[in-house]
Amino acid sequence: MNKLNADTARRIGLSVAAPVLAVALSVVITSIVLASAGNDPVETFTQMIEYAQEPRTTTLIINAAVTYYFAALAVAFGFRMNLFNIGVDGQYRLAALLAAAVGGAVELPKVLHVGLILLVAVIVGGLWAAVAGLLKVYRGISEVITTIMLNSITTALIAYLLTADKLAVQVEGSNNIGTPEIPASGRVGGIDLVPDSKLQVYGLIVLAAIVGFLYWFVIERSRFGFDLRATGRNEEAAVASGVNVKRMVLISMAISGGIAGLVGMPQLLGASYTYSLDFPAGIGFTGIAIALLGRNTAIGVAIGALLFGFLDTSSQILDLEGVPKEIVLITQGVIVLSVVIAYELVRRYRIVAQQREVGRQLSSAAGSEDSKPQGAQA
Amino acid sequence: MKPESESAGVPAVELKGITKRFPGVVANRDVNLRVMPGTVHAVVGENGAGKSTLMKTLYGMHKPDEGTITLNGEQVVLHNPSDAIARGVGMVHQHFMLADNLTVLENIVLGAEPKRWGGFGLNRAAARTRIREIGKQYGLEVDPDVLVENLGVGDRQRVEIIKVLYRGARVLVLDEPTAVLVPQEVDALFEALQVLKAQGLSIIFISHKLDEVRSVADDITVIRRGTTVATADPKTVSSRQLAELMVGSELPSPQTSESTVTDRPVLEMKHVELVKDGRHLLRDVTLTIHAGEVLGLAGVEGNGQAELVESIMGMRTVDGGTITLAAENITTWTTRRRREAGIGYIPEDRHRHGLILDAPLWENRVLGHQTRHPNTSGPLVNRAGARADTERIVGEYDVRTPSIDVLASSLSGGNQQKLIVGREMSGNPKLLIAAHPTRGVDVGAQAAIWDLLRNARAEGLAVLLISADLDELIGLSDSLTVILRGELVAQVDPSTVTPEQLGSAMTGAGEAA
Amino acid sequence: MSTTLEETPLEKKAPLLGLSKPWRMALYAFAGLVVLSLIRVITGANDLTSAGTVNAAVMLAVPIGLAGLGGLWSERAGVVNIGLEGMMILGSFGAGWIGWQHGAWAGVLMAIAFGVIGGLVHAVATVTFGVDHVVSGVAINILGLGATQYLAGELLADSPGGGETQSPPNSGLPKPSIPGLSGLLEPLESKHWFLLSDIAGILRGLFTNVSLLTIVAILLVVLTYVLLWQTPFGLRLRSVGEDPHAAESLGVKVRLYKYYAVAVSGGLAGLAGGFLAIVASNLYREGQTGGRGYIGLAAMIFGNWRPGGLMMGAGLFGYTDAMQLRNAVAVHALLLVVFALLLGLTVLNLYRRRWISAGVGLVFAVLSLIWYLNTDELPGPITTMTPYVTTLLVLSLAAQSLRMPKASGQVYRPEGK
Amino acid sequence: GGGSDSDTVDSGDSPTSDIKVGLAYDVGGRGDQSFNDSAAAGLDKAKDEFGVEIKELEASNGETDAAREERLRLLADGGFNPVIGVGFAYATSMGKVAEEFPDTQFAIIDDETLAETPNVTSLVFAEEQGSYLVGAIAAEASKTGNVGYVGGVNTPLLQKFEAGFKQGAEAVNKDIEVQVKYLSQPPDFSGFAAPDKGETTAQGMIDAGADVIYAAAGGSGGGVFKAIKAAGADHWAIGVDSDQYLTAEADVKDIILTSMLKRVDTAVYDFVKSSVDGEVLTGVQRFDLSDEGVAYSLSNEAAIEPFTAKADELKEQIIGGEIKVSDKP
Ligand SMILES: Nc1ncnc2c1ncn2[C@@H]1O[C@H](COP(=O)(O)OP(=O)(O)OP(=O)(O)O)[C@@H](O)[C@H]1O
Ligand SMILES: Nc1ncnc2c1ncn2[C@@H]1O[C@H](COP(=O)(O)OP(=O)(O)OP(=O)(O)O)[C@@H](O)[C@H]1O
Ligand SMILES: [Mg+2]
Ligand SMILES: [Mg+2]
Repeated sequence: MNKLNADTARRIGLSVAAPVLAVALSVVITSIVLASAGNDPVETFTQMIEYAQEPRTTTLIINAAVTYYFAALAVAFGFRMNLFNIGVDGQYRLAALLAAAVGGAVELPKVLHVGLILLVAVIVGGLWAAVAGLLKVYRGISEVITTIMLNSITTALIAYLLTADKLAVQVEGSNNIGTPEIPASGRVGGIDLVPDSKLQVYGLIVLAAIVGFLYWFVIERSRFGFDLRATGRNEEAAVASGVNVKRMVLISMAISGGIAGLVGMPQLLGASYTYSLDFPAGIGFTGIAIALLGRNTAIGVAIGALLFGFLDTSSQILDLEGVPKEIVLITQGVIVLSVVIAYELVRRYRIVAQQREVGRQLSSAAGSEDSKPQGAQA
Repeated sequence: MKPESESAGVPAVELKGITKRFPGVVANRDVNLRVMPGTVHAVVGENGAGKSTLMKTLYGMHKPDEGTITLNGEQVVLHNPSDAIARGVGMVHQHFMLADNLTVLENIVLGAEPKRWGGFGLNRAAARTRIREIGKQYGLEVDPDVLVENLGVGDRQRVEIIKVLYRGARVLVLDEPTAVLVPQEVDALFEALQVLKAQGLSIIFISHKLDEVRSVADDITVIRRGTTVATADPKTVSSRQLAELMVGSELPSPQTSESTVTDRPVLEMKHVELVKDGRHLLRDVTLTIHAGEVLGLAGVEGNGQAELVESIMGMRTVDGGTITLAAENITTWTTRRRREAGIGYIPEDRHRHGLILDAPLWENRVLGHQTRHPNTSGPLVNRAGARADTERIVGEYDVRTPSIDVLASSLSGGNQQKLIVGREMSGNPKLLIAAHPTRGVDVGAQAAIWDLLRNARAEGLAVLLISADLDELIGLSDSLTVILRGELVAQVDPSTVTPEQLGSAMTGAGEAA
Repeated sequence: MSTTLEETPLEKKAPLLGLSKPWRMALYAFAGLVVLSLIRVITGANDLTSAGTVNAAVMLAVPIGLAGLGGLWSERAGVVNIGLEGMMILGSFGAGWIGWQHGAWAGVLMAIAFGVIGGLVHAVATVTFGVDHVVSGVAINILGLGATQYLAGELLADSPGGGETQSPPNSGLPKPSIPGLSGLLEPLESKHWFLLSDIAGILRGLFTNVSLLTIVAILLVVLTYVLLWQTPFGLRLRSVGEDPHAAESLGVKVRLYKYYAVAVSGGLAGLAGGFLAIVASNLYREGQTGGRGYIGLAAMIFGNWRPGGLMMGAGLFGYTDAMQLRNAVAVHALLLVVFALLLGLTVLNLYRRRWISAGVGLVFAVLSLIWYLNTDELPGPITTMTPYVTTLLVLSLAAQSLRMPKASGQVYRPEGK
Repeated sequence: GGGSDSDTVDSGDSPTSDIKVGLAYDVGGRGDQSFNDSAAAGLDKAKDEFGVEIKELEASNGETDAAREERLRLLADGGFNPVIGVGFAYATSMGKVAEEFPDTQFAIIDDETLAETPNVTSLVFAEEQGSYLVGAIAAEASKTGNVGYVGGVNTPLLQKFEAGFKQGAEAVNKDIEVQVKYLSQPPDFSGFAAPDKGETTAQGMIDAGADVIYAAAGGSGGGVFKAIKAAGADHWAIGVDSDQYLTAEADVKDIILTSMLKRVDTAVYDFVKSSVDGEVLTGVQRFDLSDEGVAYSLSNEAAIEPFTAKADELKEQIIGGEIKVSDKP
């Protein structure tokens, strides 16, 4: 019995060990790179940490994380059943554009207006992703290709739609071009989450939390989630168990896209109120890294998002201090790698430990075991 | 039992005090084995006794934690299979080791390729001739240029053996080679073995079919719980004695008690057709299974059994005919709906279709019953309910496991199978499809599974039984149907037919009575 | 990486007119050319088959093809390589950085070297540490970008005519032509005769101003086929990607072969990047690869993990990309090509009694015709979609009997580990 | 890190000033051989002349307004004044930050939406005017009556170049054909960094009859020049932003007929100078033909000589207002 407790104790210990090891690994490697370019690692890290602790920066980090969180969840949802949705990037940009266009075109009571915009975003994202789903189900085309292609197609499509004679308005004296501004009724105010910070945290952080919870609940607790994970882990067994895989592919692709549709919303409803040329791009790809970093779990992804938010934001201070800010990219890459490597190392350690233990048990229990066979031989 | 020292001369293989540990288990503990040249040496033991592990050690796939390997009197250390191959040891694995997407030729020559272009190119021509030679020599003919995925199990088995012979092996390890073969194929294999033996090769032969063992082996070594417990002389020892050595239990034989067949049809298939790219996988299949009846489906693997099962399960949509379950036409139903209507399914390949290996037992219990109490309530998974019921299965069906939270992959084959059987029996099904329910399962577990089938049948369950083990098929079935090239070609009476007759019916050789 | 579904083979069974594979291919190609030529004559969009287009198409196809070839090598050994983009970036930087100081060829070598480094990182992660292939690949894409930007800051910042985001120009490589050929064919091409001029144009495009590196690239495709499918080395490498445990049981050093494959994969991706920085343009520029690594991956899948098919995929992409960059009129004419293509496939589907596919095809055919007739040019942004849409179109129409190496993407752990 | 090599106060005998200038680049940053470099040149000139301390920060791809905001804020916070934002992307963020730091003077290039904000100076250019002139020159130089415009990325800013170029060309030859192509669509800004695509496109235009091509495509221009060079005699390229006859690779420079000069460097220099002198420029500072803020270059004398007369005549008319150049294509 208490041996069991000892086991669990060690298991917990090990599961903590992995992340710690990972962070340590990436800090070391990053430091080496820094030092090689004649920058003092210690100083650099302290600068980053201190900067991150300023209320203003903390807010920025959280805001960045909120956006990343949606992106990573979208990717993770696909990964949970072995679908690789590289198309989150295209999905959220198209969704944001159309949502912005609709939001800027109508006047509605607050809740309805916001609701409508979010709905449009989710639907557009979902449908756009469903295209990949359909092509996979009915034409057997790998979603990897389709989503890659759709990303580029999206870019062209947006360029086509984002012109003065279509969805956009050209503000006089501006070289930017964007959709008409969303009126106040369609905006989501910020929250003073971080004490004494001039900036506010995106109001949609609440939505992020909700989506995160739903993600966990659907995947871990619902029948649908069970089927989804089953398909991801052993498709043939899932089919035999009555899962309609084609339908699952379509639905999960659509859901993944629907979540992707939300990626642009904090920015759109909380900051820019318009989709314009300088609307943030490429978040979908960051999302992939974060999803993998967070091992496709709601919590892990949240931590990953904050980590990436922190690194991205701190690149600014590095630039100011004359430290090459590209170091941040390197760190991000290294972290993603070292996390998985750390987990693998811990896994192996666990096996070795187990083997030793078995060995010990035997040397003690050997005597009693051996007697029976002899009897049989006689 | 005969004393070790009788057989003279230098043993071709001598394993002394082999111990091999895996996380959580000691697969082998102080195992000893001597194989004389020009003999067939059988190794028998329960599932998980450590037979395959021992052989993998001999084949250099892993190093023993303790003990020595001696080949032809010379003690050796085998770092990898190449070392073993170089010393003339060859192994046919329990699970086929063939790459589907490569041709037979490519599979055979892999690692020992004939060269051309001055050692740079792969000489397919030379390989073809060599393979044909071997084929003739030992009666193991296969077309070198087909993709392995298009081969039936018999042919795959042959390819595996050719692979070994191609490398000029002198010691031949066969790990359960007959598990998937029909009698005729088994005989063919044994003939080949005799030829090999005559040429002075040593053969280590693993099987759970003890009659087989006694008919082909010159010596027998019995392994129990990872260690050698006895050697036996096949001429004198009886299957029962062997079984007792292995498990200390009686050797069960599948015998149906008095018939429980009712006149209530549960499953009816009428003129079912299944066509793929113009080829008929199933042609005009018509059969009926009544409540309390076990219908045995005999056939050489790859003659449409899988397709038939998948049609009943709704995993394939039939191109003609109707399927009725308890008077309801289910032809167009989804797999899930059919399962809900009361079809249980023990799949042929438990790892592919039966289990999620990297999921805990209780999740595997939910699999296939996602929509039913006690696993789920409404759209949600009812963890408590599912876990409780898993405990029940583990108890009732004697699944040997530390807990229901371990991954399915950590269970031994037999126990995995028992879990599946228990799962498919729960939620009292109307129809049970049992494909090779005892394949690779040791005698103990076998008996248990047979009893389960009998009891369920007695309670009015209709069973479609598919098995390559003809004794099992004949012993359990109330009626037998033979399937050949997607057609039901013969009805035979299990009470009168012999395995040999059945086998020839299956191969289309001669019609059985 | 992705769930595979029951796929519907088209050409596989019942080969057309019972021709053998190569002849069938040739026949299809010729038919395609005839259609193209017809449409050129009808629409007067002479750029459809002009030497310029073909030449540009090759230019644009080579980096994608090389990247795809890299993907093929590693996936044939069972290692999925999403990191191609990152390795390409490394390659383009290596070429740009060394190229301007020590000449183009040195640059090419450096490109390969940098790519190999990227590949080795991937190999260490996936083979030695058994990390999920996609994770490692994604990480390498980030690392490749970060490392090059970082190094550019250190190594290029104060270079003459260079900067933190671009290298100084290098000398580039010679682009020989078959002497006299151009003079011979040009008149014929300019006649714009049916078929003859098209053939002339294509030949001229293929055999004039061909960069040496392009020739190398094509040789590499052939070499890859020979190495992987006609040598023991290749057989072992592929077996590792199909069933590592079977390979292992025959004494094949699985990990070693995976290392070979992934290193080569990196080298090829690096070379693809080098091509951009030496031939396509003669300097390294940040963002130069522009996602070609991913396109290469797509081309590989398009080509069914076969060098031949891969070449077709890359070629198709290069051709349509050249088209959209060069000539809007021709792109508009492509609508008619699409129409013809769809019509042809509809007929084929009817012949094969695949009613649904036929119906769908027909609908789209009519749509594209209507679109063509009611417009006389496509909007600028829309034309830039051409290569992507075409790829998807062809994929969804063509046979879907794709088959990836069985063990691709699976983490390999030796027996008893 | 653009800062690292240049953020120390000058030493030695060169003049010093206690003014600290902060400059935030657009994506690409110093060394892009284009727009950003032009701003950098102006900044360096000011630094050398007045010994001001400078700090340069760079943008990263696809970043959010929040990030740009933070960048400007860090500079303002760090006591840098004035703070310059290179590119219209800074409009929104500068609007916010300018309010937070009323005592800091900001300047933004290529945007005048902040005209109302007192402490923001808008440095804008009449690109359409300069493009009009090179358009006219192109039409004059063209023997085939067919000219091309290669834009880097399809944005309203680049469309101003296109608009001017077309009008200018048509002013000289009303039935001239103007081929137009943008290399990429936002947010894909690779069109400014893809010489290979530039070359392919130019090649296509030449095959379709064009003999003069205006490359408003940043780094991709190099490709256009190559294509023109390969096309041989009587084919001309027109550069953009800086005088590319002076900066382009030696083997192609001779085919660069002229360049449409957009003096971002002057704008930056003038602005810094004004704050050094104490009467900082405010409001909207428009740079156009009249003040040489935009112009066409004459450095390829032999080549440009035959066309200067007509060009200068048109220039006067534009300055005089007889010709109104629209900035919409
Ligand atoms: N790679 C492995 N890792 C961990 N445990 C293993 C491994 N291989 C075998 N085992 C365990 O070692 C024991 C012996 O396995 P082995 O396969 O040798 O039994 P066997 O006698 O071949 O059984 P069967 O008759 O079912 O083939 C089993 O408990 C099995 O679970
Ligand atoms: N175009 C190709 N690209 C890559 N591999 C190929 C190609 N054509 C054939 N192969 C492979 O090369 C090997 C030898 O080619 P060969 O044509 O003799 O065999 P094959 O099975 O007839 O090929 P295929 O299936 O393409 O007809 C085979 O394994 C085949 O799969
Ligand atoms: Mg075994
Ligand atoms: Mg062939």
